[in-house]
Amino acid sequence: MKIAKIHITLKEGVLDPQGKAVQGSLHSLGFPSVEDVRVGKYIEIKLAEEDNAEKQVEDMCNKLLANPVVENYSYTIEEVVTQ
Amino acid sequence: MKIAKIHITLKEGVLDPQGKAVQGSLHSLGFPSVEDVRVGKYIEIKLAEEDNAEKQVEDMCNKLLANPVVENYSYTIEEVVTQ
Amino acid sequence: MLQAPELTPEQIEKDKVYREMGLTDKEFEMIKNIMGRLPNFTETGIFSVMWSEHCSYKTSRPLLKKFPTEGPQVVQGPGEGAGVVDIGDGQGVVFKVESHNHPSAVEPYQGAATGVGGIIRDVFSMGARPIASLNSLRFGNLTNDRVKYLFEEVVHGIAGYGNCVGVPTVGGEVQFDDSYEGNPLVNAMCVGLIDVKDIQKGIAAGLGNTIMYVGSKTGRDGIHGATFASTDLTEETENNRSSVQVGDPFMEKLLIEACLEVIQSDALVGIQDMGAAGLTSSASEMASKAGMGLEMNLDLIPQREANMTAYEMMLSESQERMLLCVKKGQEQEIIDIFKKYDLDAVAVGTVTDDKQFRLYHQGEVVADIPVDNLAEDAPIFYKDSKVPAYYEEFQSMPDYQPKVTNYSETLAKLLQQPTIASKEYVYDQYDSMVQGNTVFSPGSDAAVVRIRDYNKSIAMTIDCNSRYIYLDPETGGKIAVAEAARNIVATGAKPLAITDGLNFGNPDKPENFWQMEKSIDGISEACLALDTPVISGNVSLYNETNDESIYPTPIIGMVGIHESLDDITPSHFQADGDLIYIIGETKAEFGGSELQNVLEGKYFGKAPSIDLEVEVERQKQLLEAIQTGLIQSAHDISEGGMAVAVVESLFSKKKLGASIEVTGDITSALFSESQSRFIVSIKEQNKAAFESICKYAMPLGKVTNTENIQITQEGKTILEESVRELEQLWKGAIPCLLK
Amino acid sequence: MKFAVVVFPGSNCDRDMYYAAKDVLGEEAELVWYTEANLENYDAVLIPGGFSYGDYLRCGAIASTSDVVSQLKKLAERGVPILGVCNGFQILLESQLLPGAMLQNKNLKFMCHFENLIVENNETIFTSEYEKGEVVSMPIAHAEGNYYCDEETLAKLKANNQIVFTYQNNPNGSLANIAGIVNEKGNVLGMMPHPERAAEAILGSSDGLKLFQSIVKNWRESYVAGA
Ligand SMILES: Nc1ncnc2c1ncn2[C@@H]1O[C@H](COP(=O)(O)OP(=O)(O)O)[C@@H](O)[C@H]1O
Ligand SMILES: [Mg+2]
Repeated sequence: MKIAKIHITLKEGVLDPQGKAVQGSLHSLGFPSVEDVRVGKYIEIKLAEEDNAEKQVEDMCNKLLANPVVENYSYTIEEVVTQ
Repeated sequence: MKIAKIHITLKEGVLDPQGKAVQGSLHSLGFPSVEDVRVGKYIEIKLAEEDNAEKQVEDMCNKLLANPVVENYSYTIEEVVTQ
Repeated sequence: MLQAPELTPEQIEKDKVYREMGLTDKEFEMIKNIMGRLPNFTETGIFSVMWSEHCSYKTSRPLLKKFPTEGPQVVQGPGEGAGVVDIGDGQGVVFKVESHNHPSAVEPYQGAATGVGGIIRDVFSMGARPIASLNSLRFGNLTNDRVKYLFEEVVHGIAGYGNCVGVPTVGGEVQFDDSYEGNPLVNAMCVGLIDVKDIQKGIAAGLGNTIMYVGSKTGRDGIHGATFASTDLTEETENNRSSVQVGDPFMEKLLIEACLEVIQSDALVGIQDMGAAGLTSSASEMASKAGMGLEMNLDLIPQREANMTAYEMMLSESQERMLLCVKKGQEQEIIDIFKKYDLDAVAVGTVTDDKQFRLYHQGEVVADIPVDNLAEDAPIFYKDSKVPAYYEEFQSMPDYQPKVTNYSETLAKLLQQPTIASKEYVYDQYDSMVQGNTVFSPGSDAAVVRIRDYNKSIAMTIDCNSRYIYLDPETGGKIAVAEAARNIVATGAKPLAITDGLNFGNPDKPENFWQMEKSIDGISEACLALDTPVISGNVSLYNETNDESIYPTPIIGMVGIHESLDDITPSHFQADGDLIYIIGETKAEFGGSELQNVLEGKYFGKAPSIDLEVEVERQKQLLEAIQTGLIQSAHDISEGGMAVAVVESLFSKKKLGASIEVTGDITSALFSESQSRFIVSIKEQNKAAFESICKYAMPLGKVTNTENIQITQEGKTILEESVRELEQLWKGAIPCLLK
Repeated sequence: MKFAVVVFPGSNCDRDMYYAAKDVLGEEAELVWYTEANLENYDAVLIPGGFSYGDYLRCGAIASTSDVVSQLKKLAERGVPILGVCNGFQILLESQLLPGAMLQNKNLKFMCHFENLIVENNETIFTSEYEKGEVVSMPIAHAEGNYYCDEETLAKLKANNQIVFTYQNNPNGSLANIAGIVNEKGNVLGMMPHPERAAEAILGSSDGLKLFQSIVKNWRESYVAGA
């Protein structure tokens, strides 16, 4: 089995209202050193089949997981040793 | 400057309706090998001050970023070389 | 968490493990007698949840008997998923309230969300389309971060679930008081519309018929939630994180549509949602109600997690699940309907005629319990009741006389009290208009939703002034019902029936039990007087933190009907030159008032008095005047008194003002909370006709086009303020406290 | 005229849209389940609001991968009027039938209330019954209606007069106050405010009615009169 770990982040230049809000809250909670916050998604996908995992994950990101208008994605694929 | 990369994931056993919907959609898009999908958050925080970053990020996660009732968190902190 | 390895029956008895599950020694003895042997671990768990207060009402049942539950309008009284009242044309309105207090204290977003989901399931499992939601919320004062967090997340959770599931959230109430600081209240009410011929029952009838399971898979969510809801919140339960369930409103939306299609199939015998105590309560209640037994093979239950035990499956409170009884041989029809919505309907058991509740797991019988004893024979407790010392002290106090010197400043302060201030922060987050029938959204005295294709609409409200109930539970109970009815009548509707959400502290304390007893007496009396029987309800006890009880909070949800859309009456003044009247006389009544809170920081003394006969008469007269077409606007007078009610009538887009002339003691005239009063406005030409119907109406002033409120006595101005400025204070108060 | 209202799992303004077309407007309308849709037999397609697939992942994203979207693309090319409201707009964006994307409202909250809109372009088949610059009142009800696109796209939208409605008091942070846009061809309109909730005075406004009336009128003129 494999596990794909996918990071989806807002493109630079796209305003991140949630990141802004989190930054504001962190400041008022007493973390003045926070300079910027960006909130993205982290998706873990377990894949049964072993072949071609990279191509598949790439396709999934393009077809569904990320919106190319506002988001970038990156991923790693790890082998999972079944106990 | 430092950058904290924080992963927030649902605890095991906690229902992830979002992950389930994404999984269903990936199946109908022709990715039958997808066995499980879990959707979490990925937060990047830029920190100005250098000291004590670890303690600070740990505090941020506990106080705001993660909901300990249903979520786990993990993070790495990287040094950023300013160009 | 109680976890495997499972203990033997002997160990359970010897180590009194049943106590950890919430059973008393005496109850365990009863169970042994019923079974004729020692119950095993799974059976003990099943009894513990079915006999919890939440499912069995063992403490409150003797009191609930006092409620009037009958009337020609009642189609279905208490006993099913929700009650039903007749609204003519073969249609009924289905409604019920339910609490989710303890889950919301632990995880406010999911606690509130799943509360909304649960009550919606109660309504559509009756066969009704859910058409409106309301909620009643209580928090501590918005001064500490935890309370702010709870408030924000509860509202967010209600919005998150209700908006997605497509049921408009049309009304509700929020109040703040220190007594709720550690134990917020989250009560959700759902209203549905049904053709009376389609009403479904939660029964498993017909020997050999099939039991089917639909909806989300079962996980280890909220195991022992029902028991948890029946104990005090302590540090320990705070850490008992596994009691939190996560809601999936998308799944619920699919279930609504599929179930409403399924009820049209003659293959369906009975249907019930899996609420508190999940599979256990739904399956055993369905069998017991039908006078039958039931067998299930737990291996067939759709499971989300590996290696679940029978105990875990039976006690899981995973959300968005339904149990159906289907005619043998017609299962495929049901499967096909659910298939369209991507839902699996799975056969998991059969109806038997031996009145046993029998469960198989991995080839073995894991539970075998006489089902009637389980579902109906929970012990009843008659708790001790004692008049609290504070009550006697309050009753013996001289009447509280507030000293007000600056009327403008006092009015401004009152408008900024969180209990009075605009709740726009809350209801702007709710989709109040989906389904396209909302005539009055939140912000009105009662919400109004029209019934498509007919010249009628329904009004609904949820209300409870717990301070009055604290001061005097019987009077306060009457006021709660009367005030709900006033809200309904003010919109031009005739009150039909109520649902009640009884939120109290630990009933083992005789003073708490007395509060329950007396408030139920008051509610019952008012329901009789107003002809609004109780058709459903919910009980939530043990609302305490660190031994401190909440204020007694029996919430009243009421529904009424407009016999014509023309009767729908706004609460805001409508036009320059209209005459303003006050209906009902004002006395110097300040016990439990918002003014008392502003001046003294606490509540004490006597609650305002109420005469139910007078109340009924005034409501009837106002309704008649509305139905005759004489009323431009009507608004009931509640917290903050007349002055607050008048300015609230001005907070609209209409850009109007008012000039008001008061007589007698100014403080009373402006701020007293005397009961059974309304502010109405009429066109000048209707003066005589109006006065001849509304006998208790007295002229109060005029609507103006100045956007000012001016109050005078014998021509002398005692208060003059800009309506816009007051509105800003009123609107800004809660957002400001949250900053 | 015959309208299709496409229903996805989780759509929840489908009936509202259907009633607006059928009862208020008095035209033919049918609810069409997304897997059973053959949209060839309809004169216009309405994609209602709601939470298709629970709004999970991104609003409209999962719905935009369904087969019915390829039909929509063909109809769009053929010039059939397609109206997406709220979640319907989000689905059109995710399907790239319209340019841009939705971000969360700037206050991060769902908001539901009436807003004033300005009719920026009354020369579309959806807005011909309005005056240019007319201020109309319609409800919004969304958590992600903060319209975003890159500068180049915005310039194009402006140059082609594709911005149809703007907010008078921008409630959600939308770029250029955008509340609704059309495709280049002018036959696909996406908008966050709900005209179907503003089609009868008893619901607080009937300003949305003209939008539906425009569709019918233009359809009659081009097809019925022309035939
Ligand atoms: N306070 C009450 N007043 C009247 N009826 C009540 C009250 N509490 C519960 N009931 C009725 O008892 C029945 C069982 O309620 P409950 O156990 O809360 O339902 P559910 O099993 O659906 O959660 C319902 O018909 C409900 O209306
Ligand atoms: Mg129920």
